[in-house]
Amino acid sequence: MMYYFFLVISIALVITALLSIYFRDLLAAIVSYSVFSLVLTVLYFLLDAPDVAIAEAGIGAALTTCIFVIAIRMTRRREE
Amino acid sequence: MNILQVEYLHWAPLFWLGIFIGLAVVVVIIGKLFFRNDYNTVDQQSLPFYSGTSNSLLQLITASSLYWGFKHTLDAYFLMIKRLFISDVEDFIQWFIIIVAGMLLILTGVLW
Amino acid sequence: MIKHVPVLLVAIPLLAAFMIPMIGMVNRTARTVVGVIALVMILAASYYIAGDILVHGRILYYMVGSSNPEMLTEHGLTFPIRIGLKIDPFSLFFIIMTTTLVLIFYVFSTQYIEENERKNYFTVLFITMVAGMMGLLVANDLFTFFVFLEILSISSAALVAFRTERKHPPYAGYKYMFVSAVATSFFLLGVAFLYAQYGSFNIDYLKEAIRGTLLDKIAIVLLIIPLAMKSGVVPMHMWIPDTYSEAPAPISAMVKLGSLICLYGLFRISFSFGMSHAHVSYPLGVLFIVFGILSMFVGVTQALVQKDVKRLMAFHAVSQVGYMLLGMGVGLTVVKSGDASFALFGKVAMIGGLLHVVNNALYKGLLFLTSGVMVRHFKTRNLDAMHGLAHYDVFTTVVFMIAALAISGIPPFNGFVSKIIIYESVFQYNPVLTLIAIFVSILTLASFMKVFYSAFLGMPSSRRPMEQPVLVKCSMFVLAVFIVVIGIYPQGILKAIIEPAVNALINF
Amino acid sequence: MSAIVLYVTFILLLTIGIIALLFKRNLIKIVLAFNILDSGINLFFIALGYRENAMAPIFTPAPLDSVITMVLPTPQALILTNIVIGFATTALMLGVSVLTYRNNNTLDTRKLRGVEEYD
Amino acid sequence: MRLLSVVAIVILFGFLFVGILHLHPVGEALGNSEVLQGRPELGIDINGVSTMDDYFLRNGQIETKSNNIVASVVFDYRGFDTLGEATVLFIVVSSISMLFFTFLKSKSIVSAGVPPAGQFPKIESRVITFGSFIMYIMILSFGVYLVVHGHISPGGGFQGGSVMASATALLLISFLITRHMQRTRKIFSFFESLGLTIFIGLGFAGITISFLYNFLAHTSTGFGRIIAFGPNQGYLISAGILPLLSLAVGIEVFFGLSLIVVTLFHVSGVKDTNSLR
Repeated sequence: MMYYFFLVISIALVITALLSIYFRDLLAAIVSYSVFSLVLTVLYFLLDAPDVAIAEAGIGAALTTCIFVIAIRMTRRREE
Repeated sequence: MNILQVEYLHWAPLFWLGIFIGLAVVVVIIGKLFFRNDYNTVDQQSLPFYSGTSNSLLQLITASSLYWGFKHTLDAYFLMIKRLFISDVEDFIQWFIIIVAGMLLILTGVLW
Repeated sequence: MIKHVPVLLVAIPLLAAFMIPMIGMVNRTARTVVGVIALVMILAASYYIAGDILVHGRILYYMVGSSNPEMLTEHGLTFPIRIGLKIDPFSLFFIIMTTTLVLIFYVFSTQYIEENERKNYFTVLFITMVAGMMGLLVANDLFTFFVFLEILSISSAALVAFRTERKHPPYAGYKYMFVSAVATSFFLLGVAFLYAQYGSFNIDYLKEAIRGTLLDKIAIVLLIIPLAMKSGVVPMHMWIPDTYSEAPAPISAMVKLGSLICLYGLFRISFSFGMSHAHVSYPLGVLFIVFGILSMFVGVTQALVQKDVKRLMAFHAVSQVGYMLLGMGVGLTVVKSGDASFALFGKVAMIGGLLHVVNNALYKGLLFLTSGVMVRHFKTRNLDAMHGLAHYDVFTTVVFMIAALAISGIPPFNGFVSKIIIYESVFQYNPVLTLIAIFVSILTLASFMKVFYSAFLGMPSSRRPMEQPVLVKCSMFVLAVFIVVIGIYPQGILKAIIEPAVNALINF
Repeated sequence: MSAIVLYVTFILLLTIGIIALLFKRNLIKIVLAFNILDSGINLFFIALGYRENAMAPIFTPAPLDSVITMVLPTPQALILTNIVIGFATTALMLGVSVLTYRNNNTLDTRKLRGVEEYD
Repeated sequence: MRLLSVVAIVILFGFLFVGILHLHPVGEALGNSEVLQGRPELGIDINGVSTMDDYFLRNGQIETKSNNIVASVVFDYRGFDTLGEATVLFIVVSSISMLFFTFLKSKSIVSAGVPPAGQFPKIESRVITFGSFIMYIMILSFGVYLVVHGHISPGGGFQGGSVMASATALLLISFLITRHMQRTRKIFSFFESLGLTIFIGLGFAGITISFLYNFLAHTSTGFGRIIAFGPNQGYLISAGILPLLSLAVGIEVFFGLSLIVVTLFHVSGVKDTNSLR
């Protein structure tokens, strides 16, 4: 039962990671990374690590995205 | 085990220091005795002799032209170094990965 | 109180660093003084334990948070459960070197870096960098090692980018952080592989437990190569000139010291995990020798053609690491061979390598400090534009001469001692290696002739001479005195500190 | 047993991170790749400490059975540390790359290529 | 060169793949998987304990009097790592302040936190301001709950601090904070240093026995009160110095992370006078 959960979530992880590398629009890449972090949070929760899940949700999904967006705002949005 | 017992000489730094100081004293004494004190520091005597040119710009050999012969001889080597290490950010991780892979191959004995 | 020294070495700088922002708001002099007090305290602590460890052969263990911190395992267990700290003669050697040099560099920076509100942050980062170094040196736990490696890396990276108003330093800081992040990530991966098998992070415990399986070998590679990268071994050295040359002079010296401490981690991990089996230690030693020869040769040939004085010195930093790797590598190669070759020359090679560490830290630090003075005087790093410093600044000239002769291995100074020990012992292993080492030494002398010729000799420049502040002169003078004293009387440091250190490393 | 998919995911994330570090030239994208690589290592640690049909190492919501199993607590503690360290690294790298952009007006590593040391 | 590095990646990939086949399978972690109950109270039991984690699971509750074993590992058994990790955060805050020093001292504020025209629209309606303020309070109280109950339920200093700091981002959206930037930074910086000083002070408080020694857990009243072992509800006042350390770390992490975000956000709206461009 858990195996299928892990499989689905792993596929989602790899896809979001690939997408966040693939997008040349940095904002899209970062939104994709945010989704990646959220999926990782769910995975941590399924792996019985609620402490890590809360930290990943707070830091990985929210704050990292936030500072990335600020950094992009100060530089430029697209890769050249 | 005396690790500084070198095969041909004994490492006695104070002895060597004494010799150095003695030599320096001898040089100073010889200089005082035999060289002129009224060495002219105003005119061209103080400037380096540079193949007869009077162009003051050429009196200083710049640092980048100091070992030009060495550089010129080893041009192929330096160009290879320059091509191998481009000093980019991706260059660092590239060499890191290559060394890790090579070490894995060597240390785990896959190669032999 | 002596039993608490291992943790105090880390905790005192951290406490000072945490208080400095609050103090700095009130009074800037008080902030500088607090930094000096913290550094002097750890210096005193390190000398305080030196006698006990070196003379009586005692090894200090400390389990942080345990009810009996000197007891390795609690409640009759066979494995440690808390974070272990440990000071044995090998780490004590590095601790004494670090605490001494760090105080000198700090004193240099108090008058070298201009005084404004930004210097509060500079001081904080400097002190945390010291705390990171101390944590690395006392850690007996792989994850603690990782955490303090991060502390060292992050504070160094920020300090490398200190002059943000100039063009290149931010990118240099980025490069430093990139290299550190790669290194620490892979280091953590290696830790994970060891934890997965043995369920512990304690280096002593892992050393006993390690079995030499495939996973162990992968883990050893993943632990060693990041540290080699952090200490700038060819072919992973190109970040060194890029970062060292952009940092302010005391920070260049500090970052150099940090990379020597990564070299400490490299030696400790390779000697504790690699020595359990001869089929690991022999190829590891050979690889050390190969990396050492490569570092020496590539570093020095690249240094010879530089025009930028700080890049030239940074390439020499790469080249000098090669000597240490050569000495230690010869020792590691023969340590498990079972015949008399280790007693004959292997141990001497290791002694030479370790002596070269402290010598290199001394004269390299002095060279970086003098380069700071030169750059400040000429307002450029280009050697072509420099000439005639000797006309004004006799003190800097003499000090630079001492350092340059020491790094080239000219007899009355300390570089000669360690180099001749390495030559003599490596010659018995393989004469070709000694020939290469001597050749590299000659090239080193040639490149420093170039610096001396172009920066100090020649026409006096039209720029007004600048008198150096007294603390700047003092710190440079103390370093020069150390160089001369170790050169004239090396037996003292060899017998008192380095031989116990090598013995501890072998029997570790 | 078949949950080895977690280890495979770790390797894939690691490889994606390394490939992005190698082939991406934007400074901010490199930081992003680092985050992915770090997440992979975190996932590996958590997967190392996982036990099937166990529960989180917290006694408060535990059932009152005679025998209960729990997952390992140490990897979770370490990963808490590593997540914050990763955030710190990210913040510093982003700060430095913003300054690099201000000074050089580009984020492309090819255009930022350093000093030519030999000519 | 490029080809060689690709080959190297493939080799590394292969080695890691072979390596994970040698590892224990997922879900069967090392050690003895049972946490026994109903054992005699107040005794450290090392029967059948073969690894460090076994010891923590079996005896962590007895030794630290905390129901959350992760919290007891983070703050007690591996408290030194936690100190180092809090230091990392402190360093980064100092670094960001140092790197953007010229920005922060700059008087020429383009617009306090509001981006230049054309990049993002200026959103400053009452709904957003008020709504995000309400959300801020709710998230903040959730974070405080996480920090305070760190030794009983999932949570602790880092988790609660990061949750609270993510609420700060909401304040940035509503522009509530950027109007008082200098004051905000000073207050945040002070509290961050305070949290760290409390942490290391608690560490020094036990130095007669050892650094970071859990001295309160060995009394029998107050924070060291004897709790029922095994599954139980737990008490808020228990677990020795763990709640205090958790509180200190919570303060430090909240203000540190907030300071990073706030500083970067502030900097993005400031025109640097020292710019080379």
